[in-house]
Amino acid sequence: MENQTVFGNWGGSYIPEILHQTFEQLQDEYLKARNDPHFWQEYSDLMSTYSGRPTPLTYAENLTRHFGGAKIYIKREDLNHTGAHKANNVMGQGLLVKRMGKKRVIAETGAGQHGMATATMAAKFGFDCTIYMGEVDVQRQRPNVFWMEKMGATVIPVVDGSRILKDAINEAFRDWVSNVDTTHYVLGTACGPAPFPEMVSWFQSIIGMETEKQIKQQHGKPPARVYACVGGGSNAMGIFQGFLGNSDVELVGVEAGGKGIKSGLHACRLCGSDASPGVAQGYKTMFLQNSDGQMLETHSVAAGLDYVGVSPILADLAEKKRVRFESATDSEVMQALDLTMKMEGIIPALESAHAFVQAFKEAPQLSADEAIIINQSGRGDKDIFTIAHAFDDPSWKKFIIAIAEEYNR
Amino acid sequence: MENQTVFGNWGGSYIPEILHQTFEQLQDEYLKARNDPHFWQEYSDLMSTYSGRPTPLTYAENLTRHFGGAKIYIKREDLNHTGAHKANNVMGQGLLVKRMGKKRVIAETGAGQHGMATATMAAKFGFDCTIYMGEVDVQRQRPNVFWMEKMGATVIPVVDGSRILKDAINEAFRDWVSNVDTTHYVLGTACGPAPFPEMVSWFQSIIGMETEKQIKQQHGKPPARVYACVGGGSNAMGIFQGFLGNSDVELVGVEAGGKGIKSGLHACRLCGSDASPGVAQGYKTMFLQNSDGQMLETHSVAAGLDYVGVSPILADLAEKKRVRFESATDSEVMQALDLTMKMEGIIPALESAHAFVQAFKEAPQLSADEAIIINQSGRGDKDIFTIAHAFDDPSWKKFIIAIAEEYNR
Amino acid sequence: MVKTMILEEKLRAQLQQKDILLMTHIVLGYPSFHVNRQVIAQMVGNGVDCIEMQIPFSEPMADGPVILKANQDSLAAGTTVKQCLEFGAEMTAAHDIPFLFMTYYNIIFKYGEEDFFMAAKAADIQGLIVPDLPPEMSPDFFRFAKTSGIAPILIFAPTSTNSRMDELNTSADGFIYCVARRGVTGAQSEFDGEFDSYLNRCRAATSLPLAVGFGIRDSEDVRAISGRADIAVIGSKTIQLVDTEGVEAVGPFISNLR
Amino acid sequence: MVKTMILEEKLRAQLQQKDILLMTHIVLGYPSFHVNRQVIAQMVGNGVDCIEMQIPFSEPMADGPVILKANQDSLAAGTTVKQCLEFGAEMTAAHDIPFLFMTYYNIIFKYGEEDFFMAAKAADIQGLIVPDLPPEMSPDFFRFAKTSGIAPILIFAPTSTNSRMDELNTSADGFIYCVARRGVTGAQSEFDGEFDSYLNRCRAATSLPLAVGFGIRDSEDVRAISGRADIAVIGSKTIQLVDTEGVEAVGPFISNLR
Ligand SMILES: Cc1ncc(COP(=O)(O)O)c(C=O)c1O
Ligand SMILES: Cc1ncc(COP(=O)(O)O)c(C=O)c1O
Repeated sequence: MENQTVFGNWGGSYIPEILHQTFEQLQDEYLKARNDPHFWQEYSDLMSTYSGRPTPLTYAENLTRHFGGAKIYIKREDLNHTGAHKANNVMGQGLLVKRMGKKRVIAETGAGQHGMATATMAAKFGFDCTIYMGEVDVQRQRPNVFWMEKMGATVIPVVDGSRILKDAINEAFRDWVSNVDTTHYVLGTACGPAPFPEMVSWFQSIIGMETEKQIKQQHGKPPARVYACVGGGSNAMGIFQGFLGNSDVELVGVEAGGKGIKSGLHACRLCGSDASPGVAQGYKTMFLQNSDGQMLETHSVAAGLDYVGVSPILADLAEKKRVRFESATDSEVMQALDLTMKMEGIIPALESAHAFVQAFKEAPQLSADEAIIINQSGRGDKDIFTIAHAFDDPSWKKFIIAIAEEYNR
Repeated sequence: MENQTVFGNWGGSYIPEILHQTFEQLQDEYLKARNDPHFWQEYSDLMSTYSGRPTPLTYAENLTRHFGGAKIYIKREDLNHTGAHKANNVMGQGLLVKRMGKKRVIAETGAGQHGMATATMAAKFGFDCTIYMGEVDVQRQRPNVFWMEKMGATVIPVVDGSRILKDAINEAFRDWVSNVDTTHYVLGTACGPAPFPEMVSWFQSIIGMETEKQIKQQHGKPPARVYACVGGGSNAMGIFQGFLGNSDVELVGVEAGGKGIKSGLHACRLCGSDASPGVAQGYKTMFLQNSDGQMLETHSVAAGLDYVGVSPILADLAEKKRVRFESATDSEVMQALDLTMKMEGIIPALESAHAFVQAFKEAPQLSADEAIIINQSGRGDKDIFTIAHAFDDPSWKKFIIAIAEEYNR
Repeated sequence: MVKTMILEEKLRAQLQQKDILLMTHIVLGYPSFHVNRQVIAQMVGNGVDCIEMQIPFSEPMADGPVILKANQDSLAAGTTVKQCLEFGAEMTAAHDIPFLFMTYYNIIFKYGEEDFFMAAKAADIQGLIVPDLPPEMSPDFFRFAKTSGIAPILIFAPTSTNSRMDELNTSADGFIYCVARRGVTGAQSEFDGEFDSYLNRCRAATSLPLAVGFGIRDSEDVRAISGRADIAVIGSKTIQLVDTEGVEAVGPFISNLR
Repeated sequence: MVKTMILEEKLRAQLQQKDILLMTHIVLGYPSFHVNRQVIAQMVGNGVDCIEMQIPFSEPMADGPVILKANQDSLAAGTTVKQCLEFGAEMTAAHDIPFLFMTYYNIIFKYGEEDFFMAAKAADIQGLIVPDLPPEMSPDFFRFAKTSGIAPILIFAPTSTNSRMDELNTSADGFIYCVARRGVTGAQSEFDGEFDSYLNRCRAATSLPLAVGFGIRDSEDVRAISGRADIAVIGSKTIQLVDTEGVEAVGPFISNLR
């Protein structure tokens, strides 16, 4: 991918003038880094010694047998330090921040994963750190808040708007315009104004580069299809970049179907027909918005997919039909999660489980000499509150009630 | 380490006759595996593609600067699948079980980590799985119970004795003598009757083998000292085996000092003077017992160190003064944890944090051209309930109370 | 009524008579169009020279807490773009001062840029402020601005370099909106030495009138920029005033500013 | 009283008069030594031929729930090894049947093996059952057993191979304790064809009397093994009986067994 600010009809940089200069600096620094082979070396060394890369590509023998079609491989981003692919982006930006000489980072977070990753990076690099998180998400992801605070970050619950991810992004921008000289905004996904979509995708491309080598080694040839869940699009862009150049590999992005695409309670921007082109949060893409251009509430069991916009690069790849988009409903997600835990001893994040759903639907259609790859963007054990809740687990409820009684005493 | 059933004055196999035959078979199968180079290859491939090995050795630059002495390196067993070194042992035993043709595994668990790891392995290998866990531990580690059950395991709370780890071990033995033909008992640490201490240590030696290479690569020479927490002793044996042959490397095991070694509320078997030689749970070692030979209650903030016995191999190495033993109190542990999170963005398990405490005490005494290694046996985010509780975090309490209210409605 | 006179000329004419002009800000539909109507009447009656009417947007990223909340409440009450356009037309017909629309780019983009300019023209709107639209992002926008005779108001910021100001100036019309400081709307600004040199840089970069906004809250602030800038922009302050003291407080507040 | 006669001879003498002998089990200090005393009197009075007294241990890994709980409760009540030895001496003095100690190895190891055998000898104990001590783990133990004339009772299990039985037999004395099935104390056993062939293997491996334990609960069970084994061991059942029906129930229960 060459340096671009616009991808087909999408992307760009729709930012307040106060940020113009800082984006120029960021763009500059990013381009310098991209053209400096030492930078990638430093980045990949850091990811190797700190975050455990390369993450494995695991052959899911039992699931493969169960579905009786293509060989199912799982790319294990859950094994990254902090438990998700978010670490890749954040560590990369951390290195850039060091180069820019800034001392403070801010970030938005939905699921809490990106906030965790940013707080971790800030601790490691010695930056001050403020995390914006929608109040609704603070409530559903309290353990992550606890850890962020323990790592020295300040977590600010955002009480405006629908109090979820998009509102946290707006609030982070407000902080940024106020503290532009000292602060870098570590955007958490392949969205936002240029160069973020491309830059975040570049850092995440480490996933695809590894996977492309691993599948050849383990399976002998490229996969037939690659599945990734799509919130902002960073894990999808990450793994897809290993295969974009090979038109024989079908790329499938899976969005949050929520309560079903017809219910209106979902976050499908690129599949279904509820989204339309728009400009917000600094970039042009397909947004879930009304006819006046006001953003709609979205819904997903997975906080990290609960977002109105989507990477402009993916909007372009969707338009060009290079990536196919599908959706998975909340209840399909819980089923896929259950099956994966029982059959492989692996706990995908709720976000990642969306990709599993679609892969499970399609695996039986393919022959046994084909491979498919699912990007497991993160681990689900961080989601204990959501998952135990969604499974309506009675001993979990008893446990929580008992602790609360102790605390109330 | 050559195949042994006794280590100096320690170890052995004090088992009911009903188990004699099954231990012969296990010993046989273990020796066959040990002498078969393919076995280790299969094991290390599995650990690489499924569990993310090799785990990194992370240079803790900020902690090093903070203490101003030896370079501090952290071996990152927390990045294993399921979050701790326990995975190494469990996957190894899983391969053996497959060779023995058994279809059911049982295990004891304290912190829940070994139970999680075993349930995971059972899911992966398609075994039936029952986990015994002291009722006290079930209460403090409910999230792990939830995941074990989700992975298809049956978790049985043990209500006998002090309802912690040692009681779970007794109960697992009771199951085993009843189901000896179909069942393998996946002991979780380097304790118990031979061949467990040696076999578990062998599987865990993958840690030390990797570390020995990594430190040479990153630091140019072997470390001055290596620190590991000691519950049963498996993670310690794992990393120590990389350096046992080099007498210039000082090996330090850190036990649970609980409320202080003088308070009697601790789990110090090899440091302090409260323990004495004994035979229980199938092996001879230093136990915390009274003058009649009745086992005492132990105490630690870390469930995984809360155990009366200790690896016979470590008892031998202690007697031979090859390994030095120290202890860390609960409150020192919380401080070390706090510092490590804030400075490095890394969350050690409460167990592992014991090793950090001692390393932090000693790092300043060593010169900057020396390296020390801390074995981070696991990650702490599984301990959210214990850690948030120990930090007495008010928003955590509010959060729990709010969810409980919702559940009570 | 000299409705065809272009915005800059209109402002220059006013500047013949006054040291400094006043521009005020309201959020359309907040707390209601009815109150908007009363507030505007008070503003015009007490000497305001120009009014920017914000069409609310769900993601007002450059606005601080007061205006952000006003945007959300207005939308929650059901405010539509169509209503805003109609209300704009009503105001321009009722009052003989220039009215501008301020909004975020998506409102215009979604409406259709050309259509939006036509609708704004029909409503006799004199200028458009779009804080998240740098000129390089939509040449069309500036083409439509020119053909419709509606001034595209551009923004200078303290972080803008001289060359960036020059570049912005080539696309700007009507006046330049100089953001007094880093940050969002609503917080206090300092009009100190650093501010002076910033304003000198602005003046050097453009021949258009200079409006200063962000944090102007009282007569002291207005006095502080008089002689240095051409227009003082009062934003969050009047919204807060209506919230806390009611519509009637607006007239006296405005007449005391200058 | 023929206290010097060794255990095997004593049992063989009894076997001259009875088809099958009865051995019972009690846990010392549970629910109290006082009750132990009463229970033992009832047992001896109703024809029990041999009693194994378990010195409680905190980790009784081979015992099922009933005996496990008895161990724990006894310890919680403060039972010590010294008390158990004293009580043993009291019983051997009071009753003219062989008494054995059953316990886990750590109790003996911690006491000192030689000291323990001396103390047991002084208490006139005839045998020792230690379920977690395979003979290969302590040659000393067997040396002290020989010198003290206390029979080390070894255990055969259904999983023991013939060669393992032969090996065990070389260290055993008094009788062989044949565990009826896989599992811990207290659960039901089936005395079926498989059990027959197991017992035949036991008989072939040793010339010592065979005791059968684990799951013998009533006269039917005793009858089932009569003629096949020499001693029936009643374990958990009498503990449960005392728990639920009191000491007085023990006598009638025992006298009905055979
Ligand atoms: C585990 C995980 N997967 C996926 C996502 C979605 O983000 P993206 O589409 O940028 O990969 C998130 C976001 O928080 C996440 O935490
Ligand atoms: C993370 C972790 N570290 C250490 C231990 C202690 O075990 P060991 O001494 O066998 O390594 C445990 C036991 O559960 C554990 O979970």
